[in-house]
Amino acid sequence: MSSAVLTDSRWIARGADRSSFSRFLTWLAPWLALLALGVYAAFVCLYHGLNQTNMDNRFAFGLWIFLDLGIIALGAGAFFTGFLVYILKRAELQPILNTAVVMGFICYSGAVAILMIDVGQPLRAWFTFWHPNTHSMLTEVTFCISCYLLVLCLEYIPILLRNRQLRRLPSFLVFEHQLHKLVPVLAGIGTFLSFFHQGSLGGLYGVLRGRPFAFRHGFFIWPSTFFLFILSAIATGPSFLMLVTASVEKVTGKELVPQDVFRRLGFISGLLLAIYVAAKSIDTLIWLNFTSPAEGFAPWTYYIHKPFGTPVLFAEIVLFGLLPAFLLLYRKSAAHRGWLLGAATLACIGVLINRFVLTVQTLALPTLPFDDFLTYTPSWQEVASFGGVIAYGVIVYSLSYRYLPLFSQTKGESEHVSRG
Amino acid sequence: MSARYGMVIDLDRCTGCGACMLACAAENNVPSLPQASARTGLTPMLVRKISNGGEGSERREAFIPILCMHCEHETPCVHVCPQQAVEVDKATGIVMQMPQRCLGCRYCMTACPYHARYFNWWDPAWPKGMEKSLNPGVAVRMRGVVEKCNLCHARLHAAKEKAAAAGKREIDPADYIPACVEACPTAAIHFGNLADPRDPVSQQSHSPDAFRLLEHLDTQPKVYYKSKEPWVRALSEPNSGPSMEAKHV
Amino acid sequence: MKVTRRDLFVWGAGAAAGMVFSPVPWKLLDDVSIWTQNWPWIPQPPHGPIEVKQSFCTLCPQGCAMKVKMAGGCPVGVAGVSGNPVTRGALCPLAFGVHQLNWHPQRLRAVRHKRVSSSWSEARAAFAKACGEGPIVIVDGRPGSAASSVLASFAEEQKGSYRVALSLETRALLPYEAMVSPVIPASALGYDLERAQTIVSFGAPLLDGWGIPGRFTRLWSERAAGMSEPQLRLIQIEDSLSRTATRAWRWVAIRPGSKNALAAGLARVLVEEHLVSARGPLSALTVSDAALQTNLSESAIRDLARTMVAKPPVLAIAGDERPEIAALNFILGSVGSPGGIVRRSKPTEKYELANAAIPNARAVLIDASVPWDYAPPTDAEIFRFAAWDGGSNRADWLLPAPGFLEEFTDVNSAPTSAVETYGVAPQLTKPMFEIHSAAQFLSAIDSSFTNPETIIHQRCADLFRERAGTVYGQEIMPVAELDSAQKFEAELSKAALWVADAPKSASLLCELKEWPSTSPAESPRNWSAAWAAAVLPPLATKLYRESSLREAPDRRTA
Amino acid sequence: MSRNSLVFGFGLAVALLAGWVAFPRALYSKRPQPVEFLHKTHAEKSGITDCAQCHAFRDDGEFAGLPANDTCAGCHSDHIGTTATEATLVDHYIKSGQETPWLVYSRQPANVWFSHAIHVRRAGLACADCHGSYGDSDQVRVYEVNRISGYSRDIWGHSMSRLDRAAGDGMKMSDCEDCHRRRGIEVGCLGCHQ
Amino acid sequence: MFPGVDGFHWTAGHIIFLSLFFAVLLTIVATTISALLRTAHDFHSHHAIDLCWHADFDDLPVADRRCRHELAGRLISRTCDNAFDCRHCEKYSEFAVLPARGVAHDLGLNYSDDRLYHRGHTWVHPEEDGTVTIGLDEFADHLLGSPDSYTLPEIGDELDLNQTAWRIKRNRKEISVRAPLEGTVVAVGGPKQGWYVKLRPRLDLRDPKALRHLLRGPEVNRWLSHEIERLQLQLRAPGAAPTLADGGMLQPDLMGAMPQADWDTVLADTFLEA
Repeated sequence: MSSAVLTDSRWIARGADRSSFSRFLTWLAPWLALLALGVYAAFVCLYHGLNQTNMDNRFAFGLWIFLDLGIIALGAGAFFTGFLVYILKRAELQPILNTAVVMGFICYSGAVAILMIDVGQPLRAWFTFWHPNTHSMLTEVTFCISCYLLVLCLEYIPILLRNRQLRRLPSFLVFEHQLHKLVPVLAGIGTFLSFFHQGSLGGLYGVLRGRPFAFRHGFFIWPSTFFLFILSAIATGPSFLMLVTASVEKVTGKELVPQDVFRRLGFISGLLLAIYVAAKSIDTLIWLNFTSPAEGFAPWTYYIHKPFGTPVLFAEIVLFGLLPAFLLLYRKSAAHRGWLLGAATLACIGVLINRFVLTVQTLALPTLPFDDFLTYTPSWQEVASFGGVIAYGVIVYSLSYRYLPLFSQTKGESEHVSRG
Repeated sequence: MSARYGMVIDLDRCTGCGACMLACAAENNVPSLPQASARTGLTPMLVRKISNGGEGSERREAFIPILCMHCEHETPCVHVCPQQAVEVDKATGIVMQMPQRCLGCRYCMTACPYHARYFNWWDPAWPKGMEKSLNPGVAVRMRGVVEKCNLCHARLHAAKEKAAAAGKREIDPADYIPACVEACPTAAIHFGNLADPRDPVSQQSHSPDAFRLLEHLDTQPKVYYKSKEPWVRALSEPNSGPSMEAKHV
Repeated sequence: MKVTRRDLFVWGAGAAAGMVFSPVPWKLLDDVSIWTQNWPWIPQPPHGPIEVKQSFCTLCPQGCAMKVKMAGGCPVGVAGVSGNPVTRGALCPLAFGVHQLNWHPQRLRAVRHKRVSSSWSEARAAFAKACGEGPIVIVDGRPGSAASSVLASFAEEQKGSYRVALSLETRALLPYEAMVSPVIPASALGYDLERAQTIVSFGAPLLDGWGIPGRFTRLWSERAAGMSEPQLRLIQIEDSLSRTATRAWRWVAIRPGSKNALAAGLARVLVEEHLVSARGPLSALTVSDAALQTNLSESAIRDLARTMVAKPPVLAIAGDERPEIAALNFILGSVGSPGGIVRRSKPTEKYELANAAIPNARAVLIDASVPWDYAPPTDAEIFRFAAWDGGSNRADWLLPAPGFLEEFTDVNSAPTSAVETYGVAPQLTKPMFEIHSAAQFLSAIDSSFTNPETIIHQRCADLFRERAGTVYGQEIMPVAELDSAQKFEAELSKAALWVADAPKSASLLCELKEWPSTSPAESPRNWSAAWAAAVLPPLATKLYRESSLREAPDRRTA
Repeated sequence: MSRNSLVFGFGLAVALLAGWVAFPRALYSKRPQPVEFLHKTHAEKSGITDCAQCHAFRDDGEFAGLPANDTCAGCHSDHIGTTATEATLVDHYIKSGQETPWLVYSRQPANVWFSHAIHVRRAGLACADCHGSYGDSDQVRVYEVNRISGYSRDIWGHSMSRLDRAAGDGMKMSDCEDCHRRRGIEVGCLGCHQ
Repeated sequence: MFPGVDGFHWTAGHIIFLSLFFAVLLTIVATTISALLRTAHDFHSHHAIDLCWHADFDDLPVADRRCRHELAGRLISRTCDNAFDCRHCEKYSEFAVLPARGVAHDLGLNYSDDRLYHRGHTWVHPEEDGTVTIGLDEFADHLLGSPDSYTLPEIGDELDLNQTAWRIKRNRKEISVRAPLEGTVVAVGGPKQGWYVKLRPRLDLRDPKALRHLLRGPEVNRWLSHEIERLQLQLRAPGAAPTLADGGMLQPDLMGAMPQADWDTVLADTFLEA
């Protein structure tokens, strides 16, 4: 009898093959521990203030901003898949749509949570809405991210309401049905919002006239990094989605989506990555030869500081840009799952390097002639609170995978037919 | 007529004594927290040592006070603040930081090329009773906000009130002198209205010895420096610092 | 009617909708953000009417004039007094934080006997007992003040000795005592910086608060700073690029410990090349010996000597007690001439120095004006007055003395001053604890002593009687034009400064019998160590820590 | 469905009632003034008609705010009448030399800089324009303090919604701004904050 | 944010930015409100019940969605695409004319020809007074044994087709039994009289279509044998060959006999729970 009590099978969708509850708890336990540590670290930072971090007046942005930018870039798979499925009607990507939404929700809610710890006065953060400075890229980011998080919540609700127990409440099920019908509208709004905030995150640094390493000219009010960020985000978003799905397949030992979905994602990622690498190279050349000299700087002096030398530039553009683009597009490597996933990993690392360079390296470099090159090591509070966000992501994803219909068309669950 | 308050700092006269730093901190109720270090401290006025990079008797050193430059053009911090906690005061040209509005995102700190902005990493605190020695004209900032030099605006307020009490519209320039200017024992810091061509400070700013830091960024700082020594004047050029090359090449 | 789960749900939805249209979320949002602007644990500045008063800083012997902003009876800000002819509106950096010193955590609040709390009556009893048992020594840091005369006469009464701990600047003048006649104590000598055209500093931290902060820095900034051909040439001879060396017209980098050799070498060049008219005994050291020791070339020394005398008057200043430099000044003819070493006031008695051995003393009483790091060379019982506990030094009795502006006292000429000055520092703040100055303590033991207030009153009357000098207050008034002694004293009580007329003749009779053979080892000391207060203002500690401008003084970093 | 509407409406009503009636009472705590001072009585008995006779400017143009006990002591150096509040004033404050700790309805936080000299002497505003008319009040107004922000209720004003507030009710930043906007005065943040 | 609030400026950038923001926000809010209103409308028009059933039906395994005509042997294989709603099935008449080829064989369960069966394991018995009696079938009885509790509807309650008619608890598991017919409850039978519910149907039973969605005759047998087959698969020990505890016959009170089995799945499949 007791074994019957300790089960969650009532909550698991009919016919879905899930591991036993105790095994699931064993899987969750370390992540819950990490989450608890993260929550404690966040509490410490909120209670005592940001002196708990190793950030300082020069390194005013640290690990958190870099990782925020990173996970928001990787979370771009959500809006981009929605855009492909609902706006461009690429129905073949339908099987990963739900998982894309959940990933997006995790990335954005995690990023917003970190931002709330990262600002010195979270209780006053709403001032941005009441007294917005429309010239600031950060205002645009704040507005778009909050709206988009709202959209992601709304997109997540239909998936959530499909839970076996929740759907038993008729009002939930009907609401889910009606909301689901309106999801294309949300996907459209999401695309619009994401386009702007992904760009504005790039613009955040591109507009910094005072940081010649990051400063870029651009189009109208948008520096070139605005467009590069959008491109790199939509190029790596599908790759990250692919990686997450493949990891879930590996962990669960099931084939969750058809192989051709992977190939399709790989192709899209590769194509966009190729365009991005080309654009990034042109941008770098323009910056090296025109933008920076016009500001009076010899750009190569930025690369004299170890460890942020030219190898980082090479890695960002060639090793983690051009190479994965080639691997994703070249028919023979793209046909091989291992190569495909390897290339996707490289692409994701590439976008992280890009975000790292634009945040951490920009701040580390001196601007005044008598400045020093500075480095900074995050404190355990910073690392732990971010670890907490990772754990939060894994837990939310695990719960979603276990209790919600994330992958509706799968071979292992072939009896299950999606209603499309 | 609106004023454009600015400074000309004669680096040849600066002995690096630090009186300006202390006077500034005292005037603006900056806490002297024992936890703070050089990287997390609060020094709205910070004197830094510069050198020509020479060795032995070839070595030359000078001191340069760094404060908010009150950039006039495309003020980097003003444009980035998401909630208008920074503004350029129209009447005075002072770049104003409003700690009560600030949410502590620190974007302005990354935007400022002069590193003249400081974050309150800690709650301000003084030994018991010492709060009685705080300057009543300046509100103590709370932790989690950015602050910087506001050109001792409490003194501007006092001057305004004095003028109003006397029924005058314009303040007497002698009533508004920032604490660092007043404290400098060698009178190296000159403060005045750059918009007034008769103001000696305005005239000095056009001297061939005058320069501004990172002038090529075109932020048009209202803090000018002045030196007869060419190696000091070379600071106005980017990537010029011999110290930088000496250290890192 | 049964309440179902659905009802709760619908009720909640209705309540949520209602909340949106009620002030609750919006007002809370607003109030919570206002709360963050007024966190109750953030200290609030004092309320109350603001007044600006004047006084003198008594934390070191320089006695700089300062304007003190007061709010609600507390000092809340300090600034220089531009009308003061000595400081000319300048102060040392530490001064800008002194108004916070009275609340320093290391403030002495009660009498302590061997680190244990005690009381004034016990301290008085212990000192009275010591007076009865043997000779006592009283050490003073600011000789010549009204309080000093109480200390000196008490020591005399008790058959003890009165000694002084002189400032570095005054100690640098000690070698001249032996050179001039009639004997003039070092504390009556000064430097006529204003008229010097060339100043050769042997490691003296001239731009670092040396002498009266402000006096030399103002002079330098007006006549030397940034000028390719300055009116005042400052030549700094020092082994390292100190702050003064950085800003000097010429920095002569020499090997550490070779200042005496360079002085001897320079003297030789001056005499041999007939660059000076004076003749005097020379050191046995040849120019090439000096070159070898200083690591300068022989021609560099000769050049330096020629440069020195190119623009007279020339004044050599030593950073510490250094007879060789005095000898060099003698060779240069700078002793007793305008722009050189001058007599400031009438010859007075020579003081016994505090660093001489103190044998057979029963007790040593150290006044609060003595720098904290002075440790008497004795094992007698030590009664130490101090406003702040500096930590490491031995004291059997720690007696809380008045802190910043808590005492009515007088201020004499600063150590390097070329003219005699007198000022009265009014008490601006009420003491927060039971504190007594050493003079008050002694008066309480033996009430026959005149208290310092009466002495100050007496001095004012004496000065007025001479009808000489000028009073620098709100306006500048020659004493001769003042109506009464009361008016004179009233002006001084508002922290006006009396300045004596410049001595008519600066010349001194002096003689150098032989080139001094040795001099004490260099004592590299931080300028702030000359300060009498045992602790630094918290803001100065902040400056030390948060800027790379100054290295923290070793013992004062707390 | 109608049951649902009823339940929903009930929830709505409870929330609205709680928000508009109970919440303000819970948010503000009431504090008594140390002494019951009546403007009207003082105006009538002493013939004072001008606020500035007690609420004066100092010589340097700074507004002195509430009069110090010295002013009260002019008449109240000893008991006038037998009321309890009179006893408190005279015995507790005037004779002991301790200033009466008045609760100031219009006290602004430390970060606000407000110059009475500029507003009264230069711009010619009347006291009542901002403070309402106190001179003829014949009872002591309750001082209400916001439990969260610590502000006097006068800052927000007595209207919770602030939509129907009377002139002189409310001293929030937006009230200052409204007045400045009406008069075409632009001061920026620096104008009012310290 | 709004005109009059500090920081608002009548500049083009401001107007564009805020208009876009409010447009986005309005769209999001409008979408949510629209979904809420449509939900309310669905409930108002009784459309919600259909929607729920359709959603549940769509999530049924394919094996559970066999067309009755396949069960009757008229067709080789057909999956129902009309949510078992034979009353509105366009193909019904097309297939119903074909002869039934189902084989009736005894499954050891008491299924009578005068009752009609719903796939949620309930039976319907039309009474002469125009009411119908509905109850739980033998298969379900065998599974549940003696339940811990029954929650029957109250007299006067309206039941809707395929919605929960009554709830049963057994071993802490709650089972919702789907109503085989819409109507008003006129009587209920307790434990003494056997558990049943008597309905006055909403539709006129004289209309031949009124009960057309219920299984009858040979269909019942094929349907049941599929059900038993599925049960065999579900109750077998992992790795063992399909078998029933008593060699083919359903044992009474299977839930009591095999407490460790995956009853969530079994019950869900049996009572057409999604």
